[in-house]
Amino acid sequence: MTALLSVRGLSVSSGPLELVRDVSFDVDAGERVGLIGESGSGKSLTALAVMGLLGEGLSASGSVRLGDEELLAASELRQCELRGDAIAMVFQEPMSALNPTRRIGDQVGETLRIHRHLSRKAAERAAVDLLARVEFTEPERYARMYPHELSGGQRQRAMIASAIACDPGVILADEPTTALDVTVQRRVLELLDRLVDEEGCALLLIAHDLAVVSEVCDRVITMYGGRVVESGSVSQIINEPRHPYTQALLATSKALSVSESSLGSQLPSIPGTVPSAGHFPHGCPFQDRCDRRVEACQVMPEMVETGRRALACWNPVVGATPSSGGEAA
Amino acid sequence: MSADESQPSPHRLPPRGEARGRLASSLRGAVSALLPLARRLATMVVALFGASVLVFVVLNVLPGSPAQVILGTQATPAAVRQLTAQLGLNKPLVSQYFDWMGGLVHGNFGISYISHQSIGGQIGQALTVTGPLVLFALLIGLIIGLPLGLAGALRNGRVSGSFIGAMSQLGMAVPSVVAGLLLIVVLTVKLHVFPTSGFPGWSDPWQALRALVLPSFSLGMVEGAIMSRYVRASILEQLRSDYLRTARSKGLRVGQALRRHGFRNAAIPLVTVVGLELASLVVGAIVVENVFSLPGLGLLLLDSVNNRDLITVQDIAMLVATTVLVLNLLVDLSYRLLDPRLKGTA
Amino acid sequence: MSSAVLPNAPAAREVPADEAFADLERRGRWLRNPSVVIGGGIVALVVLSAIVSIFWTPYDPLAVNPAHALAAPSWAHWLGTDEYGRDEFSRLMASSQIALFVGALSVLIATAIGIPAGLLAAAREGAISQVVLRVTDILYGFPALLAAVVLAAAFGASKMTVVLAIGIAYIPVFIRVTRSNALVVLNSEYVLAARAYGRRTFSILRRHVVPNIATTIIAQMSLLFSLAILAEAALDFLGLGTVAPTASWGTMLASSQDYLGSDALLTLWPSLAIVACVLGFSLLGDGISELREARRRS
Amino acid sequence: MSVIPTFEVDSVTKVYQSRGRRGHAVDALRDISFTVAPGQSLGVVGESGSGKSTLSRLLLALEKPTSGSIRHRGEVISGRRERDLQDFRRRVQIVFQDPMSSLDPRMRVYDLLAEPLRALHIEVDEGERVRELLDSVEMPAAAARRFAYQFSGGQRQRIAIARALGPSPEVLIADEPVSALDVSVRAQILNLLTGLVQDFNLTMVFVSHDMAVVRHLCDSVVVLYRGRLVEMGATEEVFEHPREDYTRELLAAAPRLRAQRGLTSSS
Repeated sequence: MTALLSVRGLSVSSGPLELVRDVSFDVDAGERVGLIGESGSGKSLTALAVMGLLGEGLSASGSVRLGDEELLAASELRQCELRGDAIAMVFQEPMSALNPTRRIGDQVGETLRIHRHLSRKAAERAAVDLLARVEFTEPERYARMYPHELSGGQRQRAMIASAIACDPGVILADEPTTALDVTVQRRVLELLDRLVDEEGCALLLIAHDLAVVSEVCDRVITMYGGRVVESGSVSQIINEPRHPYTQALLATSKALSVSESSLGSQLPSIPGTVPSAGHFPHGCPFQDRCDRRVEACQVMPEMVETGRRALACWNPVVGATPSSGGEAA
Repeated sequence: MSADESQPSPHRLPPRGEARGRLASSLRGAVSALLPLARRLATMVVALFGASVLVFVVLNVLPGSPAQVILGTQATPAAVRQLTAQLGLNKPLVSQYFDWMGGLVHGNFGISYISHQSIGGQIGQALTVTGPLVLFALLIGLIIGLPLGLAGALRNGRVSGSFIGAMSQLGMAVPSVVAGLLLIVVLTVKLHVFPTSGFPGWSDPWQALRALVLPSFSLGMVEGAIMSRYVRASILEQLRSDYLRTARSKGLRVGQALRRHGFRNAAIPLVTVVGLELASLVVGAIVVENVFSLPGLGLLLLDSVNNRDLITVQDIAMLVATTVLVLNLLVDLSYRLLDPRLKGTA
Repeated sequence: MSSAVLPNAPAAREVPADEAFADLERRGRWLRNPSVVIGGGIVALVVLSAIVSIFWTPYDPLAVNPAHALAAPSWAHWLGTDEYGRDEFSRLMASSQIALFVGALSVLIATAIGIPAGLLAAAREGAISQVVLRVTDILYGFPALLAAVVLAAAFGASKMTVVLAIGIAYIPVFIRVTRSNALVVLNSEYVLAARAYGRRTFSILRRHVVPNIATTIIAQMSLLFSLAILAEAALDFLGLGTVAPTASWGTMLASSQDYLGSDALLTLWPSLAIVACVLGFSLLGDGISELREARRRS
Repeated sequence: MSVIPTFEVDSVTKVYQSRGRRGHAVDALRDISFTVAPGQSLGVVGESGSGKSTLSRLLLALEKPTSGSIRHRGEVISGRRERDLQDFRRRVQIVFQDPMSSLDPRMRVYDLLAEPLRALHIEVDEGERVRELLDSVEMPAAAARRFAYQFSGGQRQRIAIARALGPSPEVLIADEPVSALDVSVRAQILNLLTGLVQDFNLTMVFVSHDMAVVRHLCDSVVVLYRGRLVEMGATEEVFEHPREDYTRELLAAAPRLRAQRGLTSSS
């Protein structure tokens, strides 16, 4: 099976600073992949590079293939034909990502006007249907509203409606629920989950929260310091993380849970600070904070793939289930 | 405080009386849409009143009577007293103020001490020159500023963009006096393309327009330079906005996205700029008319100052101040029309 | 004080980069900004020429010499002479005194009133703020030129009416700039924190608001300085400011009007001086704003 | 011996006369009552619009309730003049959510930490105290010479915590102190807070939207929804046996780690 979206050796740089380095991953048709990482890890830039929407001063190299088309080398015209049609994106801040001076219906139907050449009237009607699909109870009324008249969750649902308008093969969702309240986040995630199922499209969900990704996705890619450090199925990553960073993240995540009391105990934590974008150490980006560091870490470890699992570490965690915070205390 | 009201699930806290709430809120909506408008109008009336008091007080507190000025130093005290009474200048200042204001409100600008002509008529005559001058200058400013600013934004970070930036920076530093004099030197004195100065009147529209070309350019070029900087900043902001990126993620090319999503939003701050520019053009016309000896409001104002024709000065100052304040008001209101977020805000 | 709290987070002790180096880099950023360098250079030149002209000019800028009237540029008179045979270069130098005097004093008046009023309007909601804003509205009706005409009509033309007019016209600008920037600071969390440890409004204005809005205000001052010089030149040109025979760029322009056909250079010199000086101050102001923006983004 | 509560919040209502787009009054808090005992760690949980930030400002006496009263150690603090609050201000300190915006960008860390000492007229050797404070949050003394923006998010929050510790407070109000931080540094800061609360025997009011963090840090919890207190009780009790639907919904909504994809549809 060939991948629907295939990223190979993708790098994004701003002048001399490399913000994303040699990132490779695949997303199959209908597959849901989670991309996790912290601020500065390069996860959002990776998505923007795939969309061809990097901001001024940023440039991408490597290869991004959608089906059998190379996107990075494609003409701007061709990229525009694909954007919104074959590949769509949902952004983090639904307030600023929607145009404040245009009505919701107008913005939701726009994709159809661009790619299906619908008339204004027809796009308007289609937008109302789309709003109904993302669970607006009075779609006609909301279609006539402006973004500021909607709540955060409603805005994000409208964004999703616009993304699914042309039945894209892949949806990239960049922290779609980070700006939302917990209960609203749940609702938006459920909606996204259902729509992706119905549409049968692939999803690349970018998040900083491993739990969110584990609920929605089949597979997880972990990024740190502009690189992919580990990837695998959700169960592989949750049950046997092999990269020390993934493992530590997971340990914290498990210790901090709504369903288990840990009152007053020390949480397993990762020492040090997150390297800021572009200012990564030589070799493995995690070495400064890693308790499994060895001499070899000063050289960047190669990405080793075994089946659908990949890892870039000289001294990976082996066997056994991760201790849930054993080394704390 | 915007509560996230994404359709509360049924078990949430008790709903308020839905229907009653909606009726009340639509009523409130109507009131709250008009109230700020009324409030804004009221503040302008207050500002106009304040401005008129200011003008009146400054021009009437000085020692020495206008009658003395008019009649000259040789005049007998009796003659001065008589003229003072005739002009109504022996009344208390407050009633003089209300006489003046009352006249203005009814469109009666009074009679000049000096020329004994109706000031209203003189101002009307002058406006036939100043009005077109300001409009042409604005047009020139827009014609220069809009494309230059747009190009500057689209070429940002390239050499051509920096060049455009430098040119507008330079343009802003050239006062209209300098621009006017240099245009005269080059186009009139050396190349004889345009008439030097003066105004032939509108009886010959072609000659009248010719006489207005250089003044309009010297006034408009500077404003164009200023405008281009605002346009550039405004478009750049749009280009960097999240929603423009969203538009592009839907498959629009940069230019299309800018046209569909950027221009309207960019126009919002630009309306302010155009309004303020118009105000500064009205004031700038005072200078340019003097460079080119155009018989407009500026020349009339300056002549009145030199002749100590204070009523005329008072009238024109008030007229200009009113124009500026009304333009400010219009800018405010148009903001509200263009930006749906501001509907009904104070 | 125990430090046994966090056994597994020693690397938090690491501090980025070196002290002195960071300070140097901050200074270096100023010198790498072309607007600041060019603008600052021009401003320095103007200030220098104004200072020197107090003690020395090649010729007395007021000395009439009919024999050398309207002379072309030469070694004796670098920029030639005017219709009375006065040395153009000396007059340009002397004029820079007036430009700087008017610019500095009017900006001083505007800031001395505008900044405190703006701070007050920001710190005290309600009646005081309303009064300040209404006064601002009124003053907005009187741009510098109009204010100058009214004042000249009332008190006669002089350097001081120009200063006063420009100063008054810029008061509302400073009120608005100060108020809006101060409001941003006053609504920040660090001010909330300061209030939580007992700082009162006045200390907050002094310790937090003023330092944080200073750069913006200085940039605005530089920009308005350039506009003041523009206005001063226009007013002098109209005969509403500095009166002949005192040399100022505006009066030089006015008298050059009669020689546009024969001696265009008489128009050119003061024009160049005005443009350069205005450019200098506005570039400097722009540069300061740019640096502030850059710092805020980083 | 009867213990005087650290805070007694008695039927507090706060209404903002909003000048916003709808121009009507906004109920930020409605009829809230609870007490905080010395040594207690109270979690205040709610989503945006719940009024939790308003509550933290009221507890700090930075704003006055529209009706009702707040007592600290038996004395009413709401509506008191600033000069009468000196003692209160020494005893109650706050840490905000975003350590960048809660630290003045124009001040060096030394001044940031010394400011509360100066403002509250605390007689100490300033330099010595600053070093001590930095040490208690695991920061090197050299940090004093730098500006806040020269540090990472986690380090900045350490500085903000050090500032709050300056006056040796008895009560720490923490308003979402870890939600702006990266996942991998969040645990550091939570551990630091846990340690400090134990070491200095602090009473803590911890305002958060994150149920998991509240469960980890707090022994009792108050749940707010749109300005109303919907549930309160011991943390274990509330988390294990929530009585209100809204609390249940909040708990169900929190994302959970799963080895196999699947969202529980919140019924």
